[in-house]
Amino acid sequence: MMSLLLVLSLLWPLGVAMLVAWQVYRAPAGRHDYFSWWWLSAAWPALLLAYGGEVQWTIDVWMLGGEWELNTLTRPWLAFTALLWSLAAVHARGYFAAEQSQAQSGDQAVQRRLARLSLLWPLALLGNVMLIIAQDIASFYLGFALMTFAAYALVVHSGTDKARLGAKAYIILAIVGEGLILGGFLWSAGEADTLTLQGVRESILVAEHGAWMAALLCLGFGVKAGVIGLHVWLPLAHPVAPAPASAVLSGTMIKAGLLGWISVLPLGEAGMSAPLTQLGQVMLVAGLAAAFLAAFYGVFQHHPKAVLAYSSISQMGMLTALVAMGLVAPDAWSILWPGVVLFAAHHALAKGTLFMGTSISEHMPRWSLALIWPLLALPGISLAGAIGAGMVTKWAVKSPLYEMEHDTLIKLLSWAAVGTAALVSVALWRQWQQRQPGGSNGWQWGAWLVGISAALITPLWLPLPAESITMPPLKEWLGILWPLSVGIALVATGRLLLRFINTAAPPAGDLWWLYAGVIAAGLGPVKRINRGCSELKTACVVSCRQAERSLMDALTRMLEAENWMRHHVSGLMMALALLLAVLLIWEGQR
Amino acid sequence: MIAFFEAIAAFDVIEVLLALGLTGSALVCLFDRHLVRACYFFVFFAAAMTLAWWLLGAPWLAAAELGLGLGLTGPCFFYALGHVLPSASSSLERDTFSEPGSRVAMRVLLALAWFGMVGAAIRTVIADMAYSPLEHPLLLAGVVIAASALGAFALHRHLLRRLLAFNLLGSGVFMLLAGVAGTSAAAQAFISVGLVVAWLGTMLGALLIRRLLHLEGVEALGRDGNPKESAI
Amino acid sequence: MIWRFGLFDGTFEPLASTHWALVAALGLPLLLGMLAARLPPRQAWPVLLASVPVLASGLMLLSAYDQAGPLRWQWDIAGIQLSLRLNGLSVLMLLMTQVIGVAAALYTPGYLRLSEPGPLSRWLWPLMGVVLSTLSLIWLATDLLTLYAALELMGLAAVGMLMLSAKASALVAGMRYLLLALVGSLTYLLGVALILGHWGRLDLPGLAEVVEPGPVAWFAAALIGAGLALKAALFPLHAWLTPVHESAWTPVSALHAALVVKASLFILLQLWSILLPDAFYAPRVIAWLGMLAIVWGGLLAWRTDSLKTLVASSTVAQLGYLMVVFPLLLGPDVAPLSRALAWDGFWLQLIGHAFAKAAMFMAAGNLMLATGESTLKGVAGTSRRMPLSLLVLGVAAVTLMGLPPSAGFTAKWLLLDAMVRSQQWWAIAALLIGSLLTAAYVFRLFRYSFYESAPHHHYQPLAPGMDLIALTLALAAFALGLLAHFPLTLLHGGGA
Amino acid sequence: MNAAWLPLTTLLTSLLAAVVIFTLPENARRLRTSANLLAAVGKIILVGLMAVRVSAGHEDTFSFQIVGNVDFVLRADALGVMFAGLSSLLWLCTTVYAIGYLEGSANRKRFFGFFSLCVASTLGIALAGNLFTFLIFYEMLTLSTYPLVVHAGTQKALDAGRIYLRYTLSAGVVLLLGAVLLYALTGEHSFSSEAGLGNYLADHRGLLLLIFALLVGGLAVKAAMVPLHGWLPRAMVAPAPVSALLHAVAVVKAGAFGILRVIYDLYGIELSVELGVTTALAVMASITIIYGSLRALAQQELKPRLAFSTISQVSYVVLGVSLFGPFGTIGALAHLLHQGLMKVTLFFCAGNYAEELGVHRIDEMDGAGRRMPLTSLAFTIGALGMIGLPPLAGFITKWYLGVGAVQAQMYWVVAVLVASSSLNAMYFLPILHRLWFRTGPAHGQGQWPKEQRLGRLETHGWLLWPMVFTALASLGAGLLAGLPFSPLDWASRVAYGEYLP
Repeated sequence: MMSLLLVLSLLWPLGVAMLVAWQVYRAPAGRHDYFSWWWLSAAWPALLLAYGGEVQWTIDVWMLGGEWELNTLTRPWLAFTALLWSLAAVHARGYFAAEQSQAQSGDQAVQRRLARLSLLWPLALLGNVMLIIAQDIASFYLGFALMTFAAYALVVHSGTDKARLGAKAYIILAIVGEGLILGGFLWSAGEADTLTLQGVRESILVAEHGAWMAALLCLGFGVKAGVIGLHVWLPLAHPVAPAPASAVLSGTMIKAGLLGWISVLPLGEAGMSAPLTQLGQVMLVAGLAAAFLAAFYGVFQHHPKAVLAYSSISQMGMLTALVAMGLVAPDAWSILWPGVVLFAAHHALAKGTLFMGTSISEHMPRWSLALIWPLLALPGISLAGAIGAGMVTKWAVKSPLYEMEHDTLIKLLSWAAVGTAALVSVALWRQWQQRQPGGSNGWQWGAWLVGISAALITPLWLPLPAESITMPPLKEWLGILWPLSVGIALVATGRLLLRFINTAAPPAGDLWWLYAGVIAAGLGPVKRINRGCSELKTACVVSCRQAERSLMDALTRMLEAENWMRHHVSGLMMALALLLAVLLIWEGQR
Repeated sequence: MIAFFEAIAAFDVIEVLLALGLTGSALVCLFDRHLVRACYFFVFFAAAMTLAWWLLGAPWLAAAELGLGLGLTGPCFFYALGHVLPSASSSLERDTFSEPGSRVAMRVLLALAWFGMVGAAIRTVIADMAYSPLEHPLLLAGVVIAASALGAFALHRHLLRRLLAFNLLGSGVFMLLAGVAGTSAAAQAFISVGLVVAWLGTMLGALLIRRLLHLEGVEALGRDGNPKESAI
Repeated sequence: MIWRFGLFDGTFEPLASTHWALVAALGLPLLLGMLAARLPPRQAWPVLLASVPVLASGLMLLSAYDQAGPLRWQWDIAGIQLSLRLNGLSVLMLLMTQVIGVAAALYTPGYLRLSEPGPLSRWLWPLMGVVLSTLSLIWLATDLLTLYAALELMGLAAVGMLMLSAKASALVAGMRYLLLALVGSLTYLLGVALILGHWGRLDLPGLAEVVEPGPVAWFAAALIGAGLALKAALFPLHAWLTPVHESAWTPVSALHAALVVKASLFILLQLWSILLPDAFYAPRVIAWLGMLAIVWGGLLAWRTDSLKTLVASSTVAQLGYLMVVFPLLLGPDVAPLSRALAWDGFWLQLIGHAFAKAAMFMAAGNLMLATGESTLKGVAGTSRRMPLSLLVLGVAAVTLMGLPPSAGFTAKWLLLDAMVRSQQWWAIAALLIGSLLTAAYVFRLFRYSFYESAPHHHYQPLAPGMDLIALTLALAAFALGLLAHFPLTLLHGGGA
Repeated sequence: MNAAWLPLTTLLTSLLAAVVIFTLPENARRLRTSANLLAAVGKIILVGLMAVRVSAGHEDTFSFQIVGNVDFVLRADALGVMFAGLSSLLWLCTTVYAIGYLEGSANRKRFFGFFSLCVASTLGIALAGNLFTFLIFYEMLTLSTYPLVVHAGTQKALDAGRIYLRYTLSAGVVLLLGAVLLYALTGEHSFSSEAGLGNYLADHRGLLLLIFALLVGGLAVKAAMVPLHGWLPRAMVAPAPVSALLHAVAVVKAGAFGILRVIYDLYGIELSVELGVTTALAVMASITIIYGSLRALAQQELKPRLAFSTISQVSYVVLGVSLFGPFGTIGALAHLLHQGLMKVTLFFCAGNYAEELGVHRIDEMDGAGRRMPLTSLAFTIGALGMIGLPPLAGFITKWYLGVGAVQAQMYWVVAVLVASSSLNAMYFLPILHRLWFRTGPAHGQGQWPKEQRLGRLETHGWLLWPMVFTALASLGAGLLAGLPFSPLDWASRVAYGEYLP
């Protein structure tokens, strides 16, 4: 029964995709509903599965031998992923209502865009679900790649130049990531001759170059997870993507990278080798750096989605740090991981809702601002850890660290929370600046509201192991609450200070421009060399042609000798006879 | 040249004269540009050959030579010249083709070398031959004729003269054959076959010469390979 | 080496039927030729009918050999010993001669009908008969006199055949060929004279016993070698060959290039193996000339514009392959294994080339007949309109190139194997370069034939079967490659 | 028991087909088609039969003596049957495709005749039981491909044919020399002999190396390894089915297969490793892989880009061969089949674009996905497979190659694989982007170069279905690689037979 549901949760999105394709190919483009109920339901079986309980299934004919299972770790993961996907889908129905009507009025370009989106959306979902339930490398890699490449359509949807740029950055980095992941998998799996993620973990743990394999994989997944340095696609892709797309992108897809780490790194294993620990420390530093720098850079952004993207980077930085703890302090992991999962889930929902919120603020329903803005702010505040699930999350990660006396890290995380608060407030303020009334849609805000509530009560519905999550005791509240106020205060003061100096926003996607410049500079010589080679080749060809021609002429002249021979046959015969005679005599005399 | 000295010692007048006559007529016939005279000398040469065979005690060969050489081959030449049953095309008088000196020199050298080789060969054979019914001057003449005929054959371009040269070469070879192998049945068989072949060849050649004269004119006889081939 | 030619007394007496078969094999072609001269056949079927007994005689001889091993005939006429022998080699050659001869004869009526040949055409038949008979005689004869007579007759008849087209160029070339052939045979005769004078006997087996190396043998070998090399168109003396084929009739060229030239080579090898049992340099000289021949012939064929010249020049090159083998066959201290391989390779190459070359001449003749063109450019675009002739050409060419699966390939394989074993790297290089050159000129021809943008001239339809005959020959050459085992066993049966 | 007739009949099916086609008149289209299909299907059945018998442990052998120490041997062993299966399967597809492709064009008789010959020789190569037999069919392949390459009869085509011959015939000569040397050294040496040449190692090391160099050098030309690849891109002028067959199955694979035979069945893998030739081979293959990808990146036309990608992909096989260990071998063998399927799909698609829309250049392909969805889908599958993304066939082989490399301690090979994958992505993804995400004539912007509506569907059915089939096959080969008798399964069977005898 459960395994049937498992298969269904995979086949359903596929079926939906095929259905869409069939409609697009067959039905008259004029009147069909791109976001039908079928489409909305793509993620529901997965959601059902997540609450169905744990399940394991092995299929031998599947690629290199498939092994799918839903365990304590992946169940909550699947739960929040599926939930966010369904919410985003519903939201999308509202969000694209306008385009839908345009399409039905026969606008070809829009039809194309919608068809593309509605076709690839379920596929991306499929990939996401598969990589969560996959326990064998092939399926995991398949899911990851499928999600990555299908999401391209989500990013590039609007088709504007900025969208193209964002999509370009996205796909390039994605390819780099895929390459790194493939290399890492091949290496680690080759060493241990295994086909499962479990085997990879063990092989990394024991292999002599384990740290390097781990590093490869970390970087590969880090592209998705927005590790500092590889994060540049987020701020470029998010602002241009449609709100629901951004919601899933930064809600679930970047979490896929995180899941990748968790499932390939030997977190919390005993007998961690020194290089691995060092790798953990490096990750830790990188994560914290991301957390702070992203916050600092993000507050200066103008586009609210860019700001939110940076906040995602900073949040993922914190998660990176937490995962790194699994390498640095293995024994902490067993109690730390529920916190991490909760963090991920809560961030997914909250961030998703925030992104949906951007679309709300652009098409405000006819409610009083006093109602809308607090609603918009709620997930942000929760993200900063002030209320609801946020507090629980903070506590869930802090308490294990307390027990292990990692006070510095706790402090740093709190300060990072300040950054979060600042980012959220900036985002809200930018939304306020760019708010537009009208054009709202029931599906749109419906999904949004559900999202908000879901985000706020995340711990209640997330199927985590029992007693792994507790409410923070009252004395801790202060330690959890202060970053929010500090953050807001910081933003306010900064705003006051900078009011008179008109600052141009630094470009979104900070390092991207650096990379682009470097690569362009690098390509110059390559192009020159290339041109030189081609010129050289043509020169060679020409000279060879000439040589051949002259050779042929020489040959023809030489062949004139044939006539000479013809005139001297008898003489030659006499000569031959003489030659033979002389040779024979001479040989005979010797 | 021991063979030669022995010949002097033996001093058989008739045979020496015969040998000289044969050689002389052969040389004239080979190197005279005046074709008609050359042909006459060929007839004389054939007659001398007949005599020679007779003297060598090979009457059968003598008869063959008389019939084939004198009776049939000679007329072939005159037919080629266009004297007997003259046809539309003109009759031949002189060979007007001139070979470059280098070619001449080379041919002379080759002929001399050839002469030396054949002479040496014959000597090696004779040296251990117990008894030869033939005195050596004729043998010597044979060597000379063979060598010079081959040289002439290689030298000339006029087809008729090459044909003549071939015939003389044949006779020279037959003489050598008879000289080394005696007039055994085998030798006679060889020679008569050779005579028949020579006659057939000559007849064919003469026909061809007339035909070529008819088709292309005299220069065809000197042309060795048609211009088209020089493209190859 | 001598036993390979079967120059020894046979164990059994030939049966009466074998006698008749012999007579038929030697005489029938001549008779049929005469008959055909009286009433020339217009169709192919009478020729087919007439050729049945000929082939039958050949097969009978084959079976006789199979049962009784090598056979000998001897006659003593007026103190002259004439003798024939029948061993595997000669049977093989005989069969080859008959098959190719029959093919040529079958091809002739159609050819004559399509190309208005003029009055001389009826002479073709008797001459062909003479050539075939004398060839059969040459393969069988084992005394110098018979060899000489047969060689002479064959030469004269061949000249006659080649000149039948009666164009001026044909006459010039033929005249040259005539004179050179006659002179060559006289040189040969001179050598024979030395042998006769020194050892006083003509039968090869006898000679094989008495001959000991010495000046006489050397001079004789030199003279005979030079004379026969001229007749066999070996490299420096080959130049008369191409113009002769240039303007001859197709079946004639086929016969000549396939068989007549080979006869002189056969005699040359046979006599040298008696006279020079272990000379080092003379065979080497031939081999070096052979390498030159391969390259030279290849270049000639590559650069030429005329179809027939291409085919003829390739004959020169292919003869080069045979010349290169001489050191392995005659040279001293060659390992028996590599000598055996070389022996097989030599004859396989010879036979394969004979078939292929005949087929190629016929195919080329068909193309020229149909297009009315004699140049390579003339056949441009034929691939579409007469694919079959082209296919024949291709199959034959595969044999010449020595690409598998063809007699040429197997032969080349054997030769290469022998050469590797006896470390003759130069010869190997020559062989490989030769096959590349062959490919070069063959595909030059095909390249033209594949032109699609070729001018469309009206094509004369061919007589039925003209292509099929050629195809049969080509396929025979092909099959010899894979089924080489049978002929080679015949060769080994030489009495070892 | 030994069913000697089986390999022989399998070989004869297509030979007979060739003969029949040559004898049929040019305009007997129906008969020719039915003969073609009949032969193709029959061959598939026979090959299937062989596969069954091989897996049952029989090795059907047909042989007779040619000359002294040389035999003609056809043997149906696992490796051979694998290649035979590939060629016969793709022959069917390609034949069907070609029938549609050459609809109404000239010289179809010639084309199909030589086409069948070409496949016959490929099959012969597959079943050849010793080097001599292999050589026979190898050269036959060269000859029978030439008319196909120059089929168009244009100046360009003829020049391409000349280049092709220059390369292949010279290679053939080199190969012949090597073979003769080997025979002179060892005498008759069948592929099936377990011994290998190990016992000659002691006193003929140099000679063995020389022979290896000659053999592999000769084969590498057909396998289009750099720097002997020059003929392949030029041969692109041939009609699409030909280039499909040339590049996917017949010619290049014949070369790669030959190298397989030489290393596994002639020298034996241990000896090769001991001679140290495998490392050299691996380096050459890696260079080829990278170089081919780079050149492909620079191409502006579709078919040349595919050609260069072939150059790089075929060397995967060689690379896998040169990795000591079962995984590398499995990767190589599986890639032999997978690459065939994927590449043939890609070429079919290219042909369809050219036929239906007249599209030859890559920048003309904008938005073709809307006009020809199935073709573009197939193209996408093929391209992603080439990149090596799961669940396509390419991923499987890449995986095995990588693992094999790691287990052979050649870590740099993994780097090569990753690099080439990303390069593949770099030259295939833009095409896919153009197909699906750009707007083009299909959206009313501009015109197709030469559009013709060949069929009720997006194009002629004969052109469509083979492509769909191969695309599905290359999807299935990866997705269900675990099935028995899947390429992977068969490859592992061969490989384990090789390593654990």
